Amino acid sequence: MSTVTLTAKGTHELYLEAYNVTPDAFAGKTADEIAGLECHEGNRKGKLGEYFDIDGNGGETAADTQIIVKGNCKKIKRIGQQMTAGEIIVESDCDMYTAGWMKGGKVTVKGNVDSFCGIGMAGGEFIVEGNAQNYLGSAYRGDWRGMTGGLIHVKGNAGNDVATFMRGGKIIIDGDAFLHVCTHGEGGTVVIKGNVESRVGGQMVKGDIYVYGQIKYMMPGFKYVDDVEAEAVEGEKLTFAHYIGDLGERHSKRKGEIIYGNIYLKK
Amino acid sequence: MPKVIKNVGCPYCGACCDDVEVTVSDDGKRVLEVKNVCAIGTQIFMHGGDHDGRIKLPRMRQPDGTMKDVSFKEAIDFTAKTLLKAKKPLMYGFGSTNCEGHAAAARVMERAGGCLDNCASICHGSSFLAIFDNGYPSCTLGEVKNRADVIVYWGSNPAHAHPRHMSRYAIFPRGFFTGKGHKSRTVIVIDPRFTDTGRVADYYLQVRQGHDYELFDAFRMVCHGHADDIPDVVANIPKETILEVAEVMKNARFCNFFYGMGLCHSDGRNHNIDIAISLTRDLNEFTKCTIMAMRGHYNITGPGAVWSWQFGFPYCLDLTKKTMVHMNPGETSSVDLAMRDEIDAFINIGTDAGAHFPIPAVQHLKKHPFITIDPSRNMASEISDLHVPVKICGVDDGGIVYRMDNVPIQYRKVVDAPAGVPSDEEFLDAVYERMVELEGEGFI
Amino acid sequence: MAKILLNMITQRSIEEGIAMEIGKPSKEYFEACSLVEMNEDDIKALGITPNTNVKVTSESGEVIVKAVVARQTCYRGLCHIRQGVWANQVVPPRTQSTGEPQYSGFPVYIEPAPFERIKSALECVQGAVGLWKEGNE
Amino acid sequence: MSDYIIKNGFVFDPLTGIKGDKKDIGIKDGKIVEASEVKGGKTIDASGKTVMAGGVDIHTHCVGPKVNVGRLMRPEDKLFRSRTKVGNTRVEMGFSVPSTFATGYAYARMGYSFLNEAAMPPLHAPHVHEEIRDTPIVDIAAMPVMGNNWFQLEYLKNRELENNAAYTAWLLNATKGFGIKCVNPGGTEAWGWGMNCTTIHDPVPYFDITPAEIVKGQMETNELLGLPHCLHVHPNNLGNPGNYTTTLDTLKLAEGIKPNNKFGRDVVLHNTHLQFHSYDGTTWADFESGSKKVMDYVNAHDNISFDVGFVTLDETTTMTADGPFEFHLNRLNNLKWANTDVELETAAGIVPYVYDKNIKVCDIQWAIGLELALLAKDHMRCHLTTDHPNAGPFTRYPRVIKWLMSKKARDDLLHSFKWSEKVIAATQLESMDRELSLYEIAQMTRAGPAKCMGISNMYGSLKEGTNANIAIYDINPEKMPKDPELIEKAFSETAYTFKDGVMVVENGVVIATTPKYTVWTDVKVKENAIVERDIHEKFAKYYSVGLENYKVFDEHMHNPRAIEVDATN
Repeated sequence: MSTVTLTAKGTHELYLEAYNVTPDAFAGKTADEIAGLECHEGNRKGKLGEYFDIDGNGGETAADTQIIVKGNCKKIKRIGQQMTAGEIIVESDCDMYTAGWMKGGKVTVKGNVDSFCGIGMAGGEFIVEGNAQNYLGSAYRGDWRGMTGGLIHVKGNAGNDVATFMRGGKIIIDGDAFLHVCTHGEGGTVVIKGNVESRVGGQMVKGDIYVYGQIKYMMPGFKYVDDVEAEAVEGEKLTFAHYIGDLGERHSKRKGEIIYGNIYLKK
Repeated sequence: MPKVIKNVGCPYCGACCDDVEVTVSDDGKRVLEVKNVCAIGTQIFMHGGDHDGRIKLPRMRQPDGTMKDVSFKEAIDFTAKTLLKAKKPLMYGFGSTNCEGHAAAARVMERAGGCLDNCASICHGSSFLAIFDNGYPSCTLGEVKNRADVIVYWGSNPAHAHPRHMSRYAIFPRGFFTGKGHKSRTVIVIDPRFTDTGRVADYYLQVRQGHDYELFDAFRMVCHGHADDIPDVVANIPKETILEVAEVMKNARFCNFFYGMGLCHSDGRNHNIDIAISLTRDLNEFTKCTIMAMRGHYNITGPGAVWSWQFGFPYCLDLTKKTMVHMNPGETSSVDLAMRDEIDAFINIGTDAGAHFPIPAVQHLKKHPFITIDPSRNMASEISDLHVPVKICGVDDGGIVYRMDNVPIQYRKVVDAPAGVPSDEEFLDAVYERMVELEGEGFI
Repeated sequence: MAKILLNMITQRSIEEGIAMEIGKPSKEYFEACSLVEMNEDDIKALGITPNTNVKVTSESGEVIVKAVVARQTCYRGLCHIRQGVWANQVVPPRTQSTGEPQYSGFPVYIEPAPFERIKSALECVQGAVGLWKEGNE
Repeated sequence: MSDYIIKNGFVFDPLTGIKGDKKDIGIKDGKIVEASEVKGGKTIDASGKTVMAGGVDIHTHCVGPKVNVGRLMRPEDKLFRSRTKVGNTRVEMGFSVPSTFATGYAYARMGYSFLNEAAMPPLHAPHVHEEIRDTPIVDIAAMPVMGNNWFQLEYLKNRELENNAAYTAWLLNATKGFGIKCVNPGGTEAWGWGMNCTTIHDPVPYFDITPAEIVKGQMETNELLGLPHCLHVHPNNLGNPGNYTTTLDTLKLAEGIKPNNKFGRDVVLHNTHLQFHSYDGTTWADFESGSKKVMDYVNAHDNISFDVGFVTLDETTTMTADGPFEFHLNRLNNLKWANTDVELETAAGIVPYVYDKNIKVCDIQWAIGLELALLAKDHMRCHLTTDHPNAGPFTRYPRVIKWLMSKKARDDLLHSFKWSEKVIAATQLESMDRELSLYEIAQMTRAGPAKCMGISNMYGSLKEGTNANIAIYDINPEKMPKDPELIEKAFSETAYTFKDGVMVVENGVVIATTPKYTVWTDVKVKENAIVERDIHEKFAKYYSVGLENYKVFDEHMHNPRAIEVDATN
């Protein structure tokens, strides 16, 4: 595994769109070549070298390329976008679309991330040690194919629209979430260890949501059926009140049985 | 002799009444009288043409804070240079601009490499997000007039926002299959306030503010055979009322939902509309059902149409790459761009961001060059570095506008603008030409 | 006199529409928009009579407006300032990443301010960006 | 404007009967001339290349309100799927429903010069004309939809053909439209109440007329007026297993009707996207091809024509004035659904659709399209379309040409399907050896459609005196490539495209634009007081816009080019 270390110089005045900061783009390139990769600050097309000090060469393939991003990345977007393999570690906060449309590999952000992170994710692992804003692991506007695979783990809180149009994969939020969890969900699993304000599972067709804390306003379309024991997160076997829904939404049948979305509320 | 001009479109709300009669003075410069128009529309016509209060020259802010008249040439040059200097300029507004103006603006901003947004961003933008996710089963207003026997106003208050909507299209008119007018229709109003629209309703439901989504879900449960599972009270509405109203909708011959800001502006935003669309779809299993956004300005539907055919997106366009366009409201929307300090120049056109943005957003925008293009003084013009007066579309300029149901209405010019005052299109085309002059070759 | 917590919304009204077209710096606009509409009982709870000035404070700002009984009735706990300059002094700019500020449904504290002056539209906006001077009207 | 001589190309021009001869073509003042007439013009070396007239698309949804809703409602159709702009053109956005700029440039790159927008809701005509203005390079005509119009339902029910003709002439003038289009005749009006007409004998609610009466009446009206194009029909019961019977019933309505026009048109009925109407079987489970049954009829009757509507196996956006069909489709795939019912006139629905090659039904649909074209005996009456964007985006025409010209290309794909055996059993494609020639492709893509639309004096031909719309493809008929992919490549990006004598594309890159025209049909009819009164009455009572604002204003038309028709006798 080769490591490329980027240190943000903080020379951008507006937001920097660093869509080429991925193991895929860095693979097979020297530090100098990486410095020549394109990025955008508003309508000014720039090169990564203008905005980052770059140390180390990329590995032969994406899978054996590791990228460590240092310095203040709070105003840098699109790190890890569409990556398929390898690893990125961001040591500060970073902005939108981090790990967006990710297919494989691993991204770790040690600070907070803004909105639309992990959007359209298909595989890999995305870890946020701080908080995430809105539309975590959601779908791009209009796309009915939201998160389809992979794991997102946010150690802090998340905002609204977690996992909209989710179809697969897993999202774990250690803290609270706000409105709209798994809206239009068609599969996958969301675990929220804190509280949620409301609209959990609205228009949900299929999928599982576990909430350890309180849901302030439950959707009318969810109906209590039974208590179950389940292991939402490995090694944490707990008892949950099991609700099915959204009874206002369409549901398909499998072997004569209607498949509902599920909310598991910790007892 | 004063001249009467008929079939004039009204430049106020999205109902786009096109039966206005305007009497203009002998010299064609002043409006003397208007007929078939609401109280608000009347005011607009009275402000057109050449009169004392009309601003006729651009005004540039001086170092001491005062405004000084400058030539249009200077204004064009300043605007072109501001755009070219900026890394990410934003042009926002377009509620009262014709479609020709929207197209001209698009050309300017594509060349400048900036963001382009319209008032839907803070108004019916939620509707666009819902349409992206769930579609839009709708119809034209004439269908409502001729067929609809159940009308639902949800989170909208036409008595105040679209004064002639109920009489022209929805409740009172006698259409082909609705010959008895009001008597052949059942009106349902759902709103947290008992509005003036609520007063004409057969059913008024005082929904708990911010909980429309849950109420929609309850109606959908009825459609999906789960009426029994509805809790006793949803969003302050008792279960019996929900069941009764759901039956009215299901047994309609033709049901239409008109919804407004009550859904767009409250918690969940687009999801409130998204689920309304789902309910509309569900009801089509029982009857015919359509839904329509009560669009605010007379041509706020226009930029959504023009930019969709030019770029594929109705609003919140990020053209900074110049080779492709990106859109994602929440990021590329004006208020978010402002609050996050993503942009470095602001042009306010045909709207008043100064009055209608939350004040912290205005404060952020004001950190950068700030230009207003608008016929009259407003809050944005009064904090601008440059204010460019233009013609009023629908009064002293014609052009195509799109009604709330996407029907194009061809507007007429009724009076002459003061000499030398350009239309939005003319001003923006001049800015484009100036940019080409400063930079070289234009688009083919 | 007391301080109460209400849920605020801001919407269009015909009075605001007419006044806006007359002009935002006009007296008509001032009279149409610089007021907060409330439930009668909430006004009583404030310990004031209708048409008394109040201070409205939200997470993002504060504004002085006149408290009136809503003709288009608000239920208890809900209040309304017509859309425009005064409402936007307190509307939170947070958008839930949709582009739309929180115009409807945000908490505000309302407290009587009978001796405070209601600012003009121009003073509100120009004041916020450091351009306000006496005589600007 | 420069003059040109295009030298040594292999020319295919069915309208003048040229079948791949080496011939020089001259361009002078924007028109095609005898090469010897060009003095001092630029020379284009077309040796080893194929020269055809500019392409003519008889049925595409390229501009207008429902196309635009398709663009608006699908941001994901742009995400990572748009072409990155080169040169100083406007940006090009979108895959299945491209922006106007993307549409014009892409058609020009494929060598097309004329498009027929297949469905214009009359009420939305100004919108259509605005989009025409913003679609560069290609000339466009638009057909107002008239299969569910209240005026016409009443006239045709009462068999008032003259009144119907007078109204039709008025409507073409009001909308600046080109010809008569019927979509799901009667069924779309029924959709106003959530219903449909699935056979040609289902009565239309309230109006008490049948689709058969509508189609027949409109055909007669068309010939009474002598319009350039024939009646253009999207029959009832689109997209359902077993619907080939409805199609045959519809086609039979043309029996005995003779063309009457001065534009060289031989047919009286054009069945659009026949692929969607050639389905056999009773359910999706036993769904199979009905192409042979339909083509046996079509081949035996020379007063009808059709375009195919090839399924291209892409993710696309379906859109049609067949409102009930789109609702039905949405119930099948559960994706987003847009609908617009247009007062007194029509409706439209839009649903995204994924033609997945791992789904048997999609593959059978793909095969049916190819079978229709391979079974056709006369390619002047069989036109290449994808019913853009319904069966696939128009940018896939080159791929369709590859399948039509290469058995290997279609067999390779056929055998790669997950359910290929089932697909083969339900279709005949595997047994078909026919490979179409470049001449037949020229018939399908320019000569045939131009003749059928009555515009062959202006488009679709290299006759002297016609507009210099020329496509030069990098393909050598004497050395046809072994690799079918090269056929697709050659038709995707021309070596050169000329539009009205201007070189607009060079080596697949748009290098210039040129004034483009809006083609419409200006019909003169005798004054008709009854129809005038009816128009005034319906506008006063039932329309939501005023009559004076409904008619397209002259200033909102872009470069009109009127085809004059005198029907006063």
